[in-house]
Amino acid sequence: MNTLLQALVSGLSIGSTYALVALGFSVVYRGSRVINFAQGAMVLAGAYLVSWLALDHGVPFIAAIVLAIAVVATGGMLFDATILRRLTAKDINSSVIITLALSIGLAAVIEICFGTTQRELGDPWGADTVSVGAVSLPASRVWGIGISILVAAAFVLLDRGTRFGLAMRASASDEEAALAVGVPVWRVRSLTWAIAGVLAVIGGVFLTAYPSSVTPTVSSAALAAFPALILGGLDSPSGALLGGVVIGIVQVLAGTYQPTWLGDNFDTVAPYAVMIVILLVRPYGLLGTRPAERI
Amino acid sequence: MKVRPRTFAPAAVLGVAVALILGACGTTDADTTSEGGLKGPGVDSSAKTITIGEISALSGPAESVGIPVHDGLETYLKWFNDNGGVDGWKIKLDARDSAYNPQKTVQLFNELKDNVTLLNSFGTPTTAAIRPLIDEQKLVTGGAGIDWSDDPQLALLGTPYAPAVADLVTYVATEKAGKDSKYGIFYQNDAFGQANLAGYESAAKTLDLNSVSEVNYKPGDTDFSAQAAKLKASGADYVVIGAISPNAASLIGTAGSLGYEPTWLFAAPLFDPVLITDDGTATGKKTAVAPLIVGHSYASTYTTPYDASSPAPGFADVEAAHKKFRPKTPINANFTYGWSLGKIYTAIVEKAIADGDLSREGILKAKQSLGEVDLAGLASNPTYGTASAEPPSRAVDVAVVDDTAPGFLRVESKGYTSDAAASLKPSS
Amino acid sequence: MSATFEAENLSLAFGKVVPFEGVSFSVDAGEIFAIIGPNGAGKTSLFNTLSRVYQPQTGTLRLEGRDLLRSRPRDLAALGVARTFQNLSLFAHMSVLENVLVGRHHLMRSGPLAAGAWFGRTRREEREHGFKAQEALELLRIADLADTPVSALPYGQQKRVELARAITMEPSVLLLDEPVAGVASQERAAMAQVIRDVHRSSGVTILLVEHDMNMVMSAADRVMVLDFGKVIALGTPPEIQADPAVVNAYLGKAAS
Amino acid sequence: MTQVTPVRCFSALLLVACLATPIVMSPGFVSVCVFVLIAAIGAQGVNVVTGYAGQLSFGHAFFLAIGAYTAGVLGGDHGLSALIWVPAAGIVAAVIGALIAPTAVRLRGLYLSIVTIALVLVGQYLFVNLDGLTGGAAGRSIPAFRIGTLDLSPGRELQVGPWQLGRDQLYYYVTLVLLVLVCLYVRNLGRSRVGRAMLAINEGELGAAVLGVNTTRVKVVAFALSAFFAGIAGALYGSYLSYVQPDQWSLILSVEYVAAVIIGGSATVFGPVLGAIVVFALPAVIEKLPFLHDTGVAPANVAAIIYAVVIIAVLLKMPRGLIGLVDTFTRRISTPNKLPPSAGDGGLPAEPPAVLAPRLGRSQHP
Repeated sequence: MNTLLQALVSGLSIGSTYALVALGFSVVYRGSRVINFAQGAMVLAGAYLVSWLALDHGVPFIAAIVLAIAVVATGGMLFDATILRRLTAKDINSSVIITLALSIGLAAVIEICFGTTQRELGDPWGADTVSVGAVSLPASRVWGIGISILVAAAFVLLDRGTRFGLAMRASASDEEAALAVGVPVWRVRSLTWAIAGVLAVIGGVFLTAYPSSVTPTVSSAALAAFPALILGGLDSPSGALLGGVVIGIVQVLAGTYQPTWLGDNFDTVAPYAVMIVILLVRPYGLLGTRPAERI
Repeated sequence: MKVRPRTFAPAAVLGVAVALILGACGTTDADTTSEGGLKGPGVDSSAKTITIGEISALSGPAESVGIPVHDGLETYLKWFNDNGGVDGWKIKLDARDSAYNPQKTVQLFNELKDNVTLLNSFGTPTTAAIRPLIDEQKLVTGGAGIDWSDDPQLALLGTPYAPAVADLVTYVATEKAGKDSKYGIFYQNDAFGQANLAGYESAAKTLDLNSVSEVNYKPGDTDFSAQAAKLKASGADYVVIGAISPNAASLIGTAGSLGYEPTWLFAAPLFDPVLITDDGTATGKKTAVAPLIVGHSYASTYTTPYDASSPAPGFADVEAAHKKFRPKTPINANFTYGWSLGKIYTAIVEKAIADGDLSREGILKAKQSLGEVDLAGLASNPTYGTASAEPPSRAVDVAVVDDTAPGFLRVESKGYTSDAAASLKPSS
Repeated sequence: MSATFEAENLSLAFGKVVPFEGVSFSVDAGEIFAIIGPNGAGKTSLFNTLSRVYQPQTGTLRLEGRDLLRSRPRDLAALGVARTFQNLSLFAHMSVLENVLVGRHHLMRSGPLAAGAWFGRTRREEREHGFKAQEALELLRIADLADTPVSALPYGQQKRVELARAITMEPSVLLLDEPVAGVASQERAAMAQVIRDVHRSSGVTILLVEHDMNMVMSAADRVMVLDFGKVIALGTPPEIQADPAVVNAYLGKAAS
Repeated sequence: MTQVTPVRCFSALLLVACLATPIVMSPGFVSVCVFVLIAAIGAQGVNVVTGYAGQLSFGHAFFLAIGAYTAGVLGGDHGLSALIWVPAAGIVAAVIGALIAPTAVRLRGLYLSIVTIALVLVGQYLFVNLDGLTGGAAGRSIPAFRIGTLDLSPGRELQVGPWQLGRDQLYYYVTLVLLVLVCLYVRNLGRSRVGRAMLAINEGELGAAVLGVNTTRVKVVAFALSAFFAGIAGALYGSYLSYVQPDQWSLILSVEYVAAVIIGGSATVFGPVLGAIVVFALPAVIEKLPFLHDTGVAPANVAAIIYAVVIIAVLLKMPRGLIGLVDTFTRRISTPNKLPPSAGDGGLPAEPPAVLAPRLGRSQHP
């Protein structure tokens, strides 16, 4: 029972960071109709920037995060404005490959600057642990859950409660129509990239805080967020958040309880297995919408 | 104009025909009998230089080990040439970057093979990809992170992964642990991790240990909550770490947050000083995970830890060369390892020159008749003979992890070996 | 004459939006049957239902006695139904000839393995159907554009390509959704002439949605008028022109 | 009558260069070429499913692996000839592809793409656990290409006239022949009924369906063909590499193949070949640039950055891919009266240069 409870809580904590990364994907998808394969590299860039500022330059942790957000969000907007938008062939394949190219380039830049040896993040929580009954979590993970909930709530407020959110949803559902009624589609699209940058840095912080560390493999967490994204439905931010939590819990439960006949490392594919089953039943995810077929 | 339905069908027929003709041709064994004497691939007798090829991880996921090993090797060879070389011959290093990628390693091997006398390779998956090519070339190859095998060409240094684990577990089980202690292992699920597992299982079987948990992870995983919980639930008192340092740190930290603090066992060469301080040196900032390791962990090693304030004997040359050629890179276990590799390669070349044969066969014969190579205390001396399945050593130094000791390792037992290590056989 | 197309009590709804409701009609073989109505009357939705893109909530739809509601869009070609689209459904990056050849897909047999070898039957088949497609292009006087990518053509010519493609499918029923909409007026007559020629030479049944009243009234055997999703009149062109309900709902507005 | 035209001359030169490469170039370069040729075979698979049929699939690494392991089991464990294991690798991959495809093609657009990513990861999980076939996480060896006495094992060579051909040269010619066959197939497919149906689905699935195209079946065929070429490429790749591990069949590998097709030119015959050259040889070539070695930065990282910039530049400046450059070039060296009709500027499915590839319809012209 305690093991189960612990697994659920651990899953929730890892799932909440997946949720942030998946939300980053979803927001960009709604704005630009592309899966941003560079999201993992943006997560990595965020984590390295925070670590570099906090440890090598003694910038206070919060300030380091804010600075990193400024850099990564600006970078995302610039990438969209100077490269992605200029793509003359508007097919989805080219957009995807362009984000992949960004990912390759960014990873190489990071490796040149920092090498591949692990670094600490420079977070203030260190090895602190929070225990409730038989369940315990590193303090960083508890903060991770809390901040993720706050960020998710802030996003939902922005999305549902403000003019900008309305504009975002309008241009997501029909760019031409939105343009026609005066929605500043390009500005909205830039905003989505900025939001993706914010989410990448915050996700990066909680993926690399103790007991994890900052290493290039962190970008693979973006892979783990794919099933979360699809589970919820590509164009559904709330689906991405829900999907992230589900995937985190599935992964830890599978890791804890995988029977030996399933072989090694079943936990790494369990989220994908769940995703495939759900897609068989609902081809556009749990909360996604079927795009209208036009002729 | 006449309708001319051009098709490529004739070309297809042609293609098939070419394939069939090729199929009808037979290949024959290449003529590999090379001329004896002071001639051979990679030997330039007019300039009196001999080239050692190197394919190493100078970038990519394994660069944190690949680069210092390369630095150590390069520094040694510079120092060696600076001191006159051997018999007027100088040794050149032709280093290439594999980025730890097997495909690239094959390409680079093809680039190098005709122009090198010896090869220094790095890594298990990369060296596995060129093993048939090394065999064909009869090219003597050494390096770090190479899995142990019965190839006569391999010139390894130190104790292979599996016996190193077996020795460490045996030492701890017989000298430290109680009768009813429980054991477990956490390993990366690939060739390297599985070699660790083989050593662990050999020790567990030989000593009839109570092995309660074997957990693994996929390379690239970043969260180890499930693995930590499983180890905790199994109640293992001693846990072998068959994982690279970022993953080891993450597992140990996660376990710590669950209130689970067993004794961690790091078999050579897995104990990495960056687990203890941020830059791996005595002056660096302590890591958050250090308190969970220092004091209740053991490590095995085959290179002597370096302490700048009171270096062990044998480090005099290293320090002198380091100061002259590479003052900026720190001396650590990997640097020492690369340096020692250089000593072995030059010893082989010296022997071959003395025997008057620098051909592939001459180099291989020199390696097989080399006997013990004196590493001046930097690492346990390896022995090379004709028994190709025998590794250069099955012994390790066992140390306690201690943040006041050089390299954070306080050696408790030198040259320790075990029955479990002796019974291990190389992978074919 | 026997009925080819029979619709009975067809209704379609998307949530609260009801494009049409209770539509019944039957089309005789070889007839030119026009459907007219003001914008938003449900004509295109009805067409999309006939061509099985939309699934109606109620009603029956038969083609030569066969229940069409069980067929998928891709089955229609084999059943002899071809259609054109109001806003075109051409493959912009393919050439004119390739577009038209896709129309003959269901008449061809060669599979992926035979195609790769390019021997014998595949080659013969491609050639034969190439000729047929070329004929359709000639009929529409666009044979010289065979290798031009469709995206490089002006709208009027794209309309011709789509009509050529529908004709080359060798259908027994042709559904034409506004074939001359957006076409320059001098070209309209030519298009109408092609449609009449095809009808005369092949005896194909034609269902036509069109705004151009001259064309409808001169070409159609019968006309059905839709308004707000309901049939308000059905009859020969003279009957329709005389129908007061139609005049009110549609012609009146158009005339004003 | 065969006329001598500049394009023909140029093609002939190119052909001679292709044939002479292994003899005149260094073994290292030939080795890079072999990997490029193998990748080009696999890239044609991506070309069919992604270029022609428009289904963005990242599942290629999985099918490459199936091919390599089929080669390992049939050629290695059972000692069969390459005449058997090369086609068998393709067929096994195609059959598995055809079994998976009906489920996958129900999904549209990027949903499909992400499910194919799942295929790669689930594949790696299976390869780690199916020890008997794959050697588990530690990997297994794959036999050298061997037909009768033509044996491409290390240390064997073939005397052809004055030339001694070693393993790398022989692999080069064998893969070149196979690539030519694959290119011919793709070319024929592209101008036939099924290929047209794929292109039609690419541009509008519903539009194709209304014309009578069984879209599900055509997409399944595209997947199976794609898997077939991937299987063959995987078998050759494993065989040339001689040792493979589950780690290698990663998403990155799939991505490289997809990138090759899109950069080179989707739905063209030679685009994927060009793309394979750029993706699989460019980093190796960049790394050789001497000035990179003085910067103190790993050349591989600099190469990665240049590579990323090149990809972005190609996609931004050449919407049709690199094949667009070749078309422009051949048009320029052709005599003016051979000019094909204006092709417009859209990313149309470029055909091989018109003079090289007269099309069915064009021969009807008076």
